[in-house]
Amino acid sequence: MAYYRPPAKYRWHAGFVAWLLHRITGLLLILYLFLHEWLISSLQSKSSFDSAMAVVSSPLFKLLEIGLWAVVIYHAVNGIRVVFVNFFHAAERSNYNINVWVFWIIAAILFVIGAIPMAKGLFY
Amino acid sequence: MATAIRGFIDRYNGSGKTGAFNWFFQRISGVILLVLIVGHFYIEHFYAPGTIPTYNVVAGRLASLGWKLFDLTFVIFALWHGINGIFEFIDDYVHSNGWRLFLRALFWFVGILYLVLALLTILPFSVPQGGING
Amino acid sequence: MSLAVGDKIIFKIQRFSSDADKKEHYEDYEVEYRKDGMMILDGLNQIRWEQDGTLSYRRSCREGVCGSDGMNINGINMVSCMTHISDLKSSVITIRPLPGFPIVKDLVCDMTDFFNKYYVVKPYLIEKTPPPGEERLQSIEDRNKLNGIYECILCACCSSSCPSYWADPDYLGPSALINAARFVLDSRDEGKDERLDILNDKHGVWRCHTIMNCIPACPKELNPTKAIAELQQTIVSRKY
Amino acid sequence: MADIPLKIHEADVVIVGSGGAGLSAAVQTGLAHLKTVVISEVFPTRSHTVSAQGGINAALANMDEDYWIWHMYDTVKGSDYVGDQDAIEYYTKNAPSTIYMLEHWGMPFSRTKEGRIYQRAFGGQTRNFGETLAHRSCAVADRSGHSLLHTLFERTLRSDIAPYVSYFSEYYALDMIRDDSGHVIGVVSWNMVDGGINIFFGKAVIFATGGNTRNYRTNTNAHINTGDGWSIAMRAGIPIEDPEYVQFHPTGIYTVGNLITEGVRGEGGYLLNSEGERFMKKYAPHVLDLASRDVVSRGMAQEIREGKGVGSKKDHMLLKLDHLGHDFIMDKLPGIWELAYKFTGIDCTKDPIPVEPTAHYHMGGIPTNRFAQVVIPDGDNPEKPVPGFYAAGECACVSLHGSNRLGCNSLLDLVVTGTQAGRQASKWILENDIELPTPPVEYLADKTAGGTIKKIQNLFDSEGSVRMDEILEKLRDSMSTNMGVFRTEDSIKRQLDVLADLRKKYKKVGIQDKGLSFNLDLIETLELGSLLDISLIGTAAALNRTESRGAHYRDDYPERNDKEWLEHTLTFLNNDKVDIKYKPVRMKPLTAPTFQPKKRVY
Ligand SMILES: Cc1cc2nc3c(=O)[nH]c(=O)nc-3n(C[C@H](O)[C@H](O)[C@H](O)COP(=O)(O)OP(=O)(O)OC[C@H]3O[C@@H](n4cnc5c(N)ncnc54)[C@H](O)[C@@H]3O)c2cc1C
Ligand code: HEM
Ligand code: SF4
Ligand code: F3S
Ligand code: FES
Repeated sequence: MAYYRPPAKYRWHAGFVAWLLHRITGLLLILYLFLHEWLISSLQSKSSFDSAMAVVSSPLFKLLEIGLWAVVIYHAVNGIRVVFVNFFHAAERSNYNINVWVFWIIAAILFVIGAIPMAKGLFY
Repeated sequence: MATAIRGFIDRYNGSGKTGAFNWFFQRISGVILLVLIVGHFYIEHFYAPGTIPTYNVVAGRLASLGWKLFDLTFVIFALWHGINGIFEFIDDYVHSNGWRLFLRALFWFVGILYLVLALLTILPFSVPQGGING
Repeated sequence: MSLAVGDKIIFKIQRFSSDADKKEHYEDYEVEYRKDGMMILDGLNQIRWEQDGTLSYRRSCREGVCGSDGMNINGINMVSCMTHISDLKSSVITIRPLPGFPIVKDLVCDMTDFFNKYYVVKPYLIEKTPPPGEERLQSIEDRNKLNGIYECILCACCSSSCPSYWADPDYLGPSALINAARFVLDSRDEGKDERLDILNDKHGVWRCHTIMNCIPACPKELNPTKAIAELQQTIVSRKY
Repeated sequence: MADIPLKIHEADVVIVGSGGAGLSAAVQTGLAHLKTVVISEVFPTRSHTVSAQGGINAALANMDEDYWIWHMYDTVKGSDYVGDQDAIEYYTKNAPSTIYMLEHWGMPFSRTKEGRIYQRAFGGQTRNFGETLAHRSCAVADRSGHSLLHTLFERTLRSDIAPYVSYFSEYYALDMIRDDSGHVIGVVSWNMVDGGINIFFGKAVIFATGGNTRNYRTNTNAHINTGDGWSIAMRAGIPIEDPEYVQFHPTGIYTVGNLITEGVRGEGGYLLNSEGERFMKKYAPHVLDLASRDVVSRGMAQEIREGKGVGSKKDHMLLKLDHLGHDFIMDKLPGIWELAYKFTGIDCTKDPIPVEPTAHYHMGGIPTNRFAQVVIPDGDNPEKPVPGFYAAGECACVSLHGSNRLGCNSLLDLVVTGTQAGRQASKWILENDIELPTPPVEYLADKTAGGTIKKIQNLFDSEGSVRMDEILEKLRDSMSTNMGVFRTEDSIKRQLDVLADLRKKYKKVGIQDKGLSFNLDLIETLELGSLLDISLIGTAAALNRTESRGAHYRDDYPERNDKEWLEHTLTFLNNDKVDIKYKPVRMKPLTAPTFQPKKRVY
């Protein structure tokens, strides 16, 4: 008899979203690292390095950098939450959902703290 | 039924590749990376907003062995952690043993390549070309 | 939205029969809200008995202890017999079979793989020393370690809600893992090492990404995520 | 409708039913290294044993002094003296070792401070022949049945047994096969998942198909408890013993039937009528609400009859426990709080729970002796074993429970009789050289299963106009009205008429689902047939028994009559006709002195 397995669909909730974002940000980060390293390694002379740096110091790249900071801080803070769940029982039935939000708020605050000096850089 | 299950059990036995170390190290390296990445961002982006990280600035910093070690550790941990993360992906979504093997090998290769690249990039920075002010 | 007796609700049910169909489709049924406290299962029975005898689903105890009737109701896995229609607060209720399993007919899935994974974790007490003539002693504290774990009814709501389980066909899944924890945490069990060796596998405990879909899915209010974390810690501290 | 596929399997032992009884048997046949097939309508851990709450009785004496003979006395008295005393002795004597065995297999019993198995008090359990309350029920919180069933299933997964026991879950037994000499050699079943007839041949067949009170409007039973086992046995010419005794549990939740355990009243809850009166003092002046189940149910039904019922229909009672206090309830009865809240929306720490006497358990069943062999009358011998046929658990009648079962005696029954069935069947197979018939498969299938296949084919082909739910609704309502706690000649005869009518209608029943895969319509329609069968024999037997005993109460004959009726009923069903015979009660225990019938007061 031919059974049939449609693709799985499920209602979103905080933990699910948190994991998905963690995946995506992790992937972005490693891809960025590859790119970043490759770029820098190809700039072995002072002149090429400085001209490249001038480009990446344009406001557009500064904005992208703030985005990078968001990605980093999200991944880092959520990663710490995962460690808390794994080792310190941070996923009781009563709090597992709240915890995700708490860590999201922490991530948002840290993001703003870091983004302010970076945003200042936009106006120099 | 019993034999079918026996075959099933064998899938979970004796593979030798348990994933325990990877899992554990993913957490450890994550926590270490937290320190390193905040440090990295601080030095590159917050410390002196508005300044462009010219070759000289970077090279000046990297002249000290401490910073060299810092950047190297950062790259090594990030590479390890990130590629480990990619292995997680592979285990989740790639189901044929052949593809799994191929992709793992590929990313081992990529990882080592980038490690060498990182060494070649960071180590030469120690000799500022044309002096710090040049 | 609040419901009064006599109101009509729409059940939007995913239909499929492996006899005839290639793809799923949805059918709408009008269900009468006949009494307060009416469960989804009562609504399904109403449809089966009064409107459409071809609708199939599993059910048995109708009080949330046998684990037959896990299904996806408005996007979340639950057992239908313990889900109040009024709690869903919607006039259209979408009912689908448990995600991630092959469908046999309508809301009935093929659970072979789910149970095979349960068998893999050696879900039984392993004894090495012969037991005494009477009962083995166990302190109240040791016994209480099993609370919140031994109540599992194998309804598959948790495993079927887990994106890791959907993605990796070899992942043991939260249900098999919480049942492994049932014995790993039992002070009378003498097979911890062999059981942990099975769990300590890329497709065992390490494939859990703490997604936590499994926590709200469990109708017995157990916590598979926590049980898995417990196992992970046990293995790590045993090794390192 | 496509052709119905056919498949044949062979084994040493075929067990039908994977509840506590079936699994206990499977463990034993597995230990004997016999190829065992367990077929069941549901996956093993979905069997209704999983619902039991209270516990499992054994005189372990973990809480206070206790002896099996006291347990035996209580059981005999509870049975209203129609329990077979040899079997009851065997059963109570073996209870402690049975519990230890379960503990060794991993059952997660609640514990005492000393680390021993925790035991709680339950209705009808006393010390020193009725003197004081006994703590005899070994409990796993309020999930004893769940733990028991899972433990037994887990036991069969261990490597010493697993290779010998195969499960065929979601195979629905249709009929059993007897060869020309009467030897039971197999079972015909329907593969519910993919469709198709599956025939299982075995040297011995064990029936453990569980309870059957789905024929009542409100009942504590699962959807699958429909009396298939009884019906199948009767179609093969085997009688059913004592079907007139139906236990009504006093406190099922009003209209839905889910059980509120006796423990609520044990902890100090009590029943109220519409006038706010604690009416049980009229019916059981000494122990009030803690009298045995038949007495309490009768008291409630009497109040309802007198118009003192609660609600707009004046048809239920209130179980008050809010005076125990919020903290106490949440500590001692959390499961009950949840059930009541889920099913009635009532917070029982504030308001009383609406309850009504609810059909719960059939004391009768397939007649067996204490070796779990099915026994039928043959000439002068009232108990001649049917070769190769064993029965255990709620579907069997040993008879341990006589006319009224005590709380927590059933789980013990499952394990003791199930184990017996497994052991005796193994012994029989290993000691006798039994040959399974080996003619060509088609011929054999035709000879044995031909009628069954035709029946199924007819259902698929028929354009039957009658829907199964009409009949079911009528059956459940009429059984509740006419064959409830109180019966009279009038009501019973009325019910016989209703049943005759329903059975006629059932012949014209049709199914809407004509597919092979998971055809629930087909299964429910077949189950309805079983319900009609068991309702008919129960009603017919109740008409004959002109006395009141245990759960069987006749308004027109309110007294127990030991002179004429100290005997077991045996009902045979031939087409639509019920033949009734009687057989004596085995009053002589194995070693203990006989407990002579006395007036039963609580
Ligand atoms: C709510 C409730 C609470 C209870 N509490 C207690 C208690 O506290 N203490 C106590 O001692 N007793 C209690 N009892 C009684 C006791 O639980 C039951 O009598 C006992 O569980 C019956 O077990 P069994 O193994 O005979 O059958 P079940 O567990 O009912 O199993 C029957 C098996 O037969 C199978 N089956 C049936 N028909 C077919 C068919 N046609 N084809 C294939 N398979 C079939 C089913 O799939 C199932 O596997 C309680 C009962 C109920 C309903
Ligand atoms: C800054 C601190 C960081 C912390 C605390 C952290 C933590 C974690 C943790 C705990 C996981 C495991 C998640 C799981 O198994 O479900 C993880 C996964 C991952 N991390 Fe990080 N990480 C950090 C930085 C980085 C960086 C810099 C990169 C990129 C180079 C990166 C890339 C990844 C990837 C690709 C994954 C896999 C994602 C997945 O499996 O879902 N992480 N991280
Ligand atoms: S853990 Fe909960 S959700 Fe998962 S199978 Fe057990 S009872 Fe069901
Ligand atoms: S949803 Fe899945 S990934 Fe882990 S926490 Fe639950 S098992
Ligand atoms: S029917 Fe048993 S859990 Fe719902």
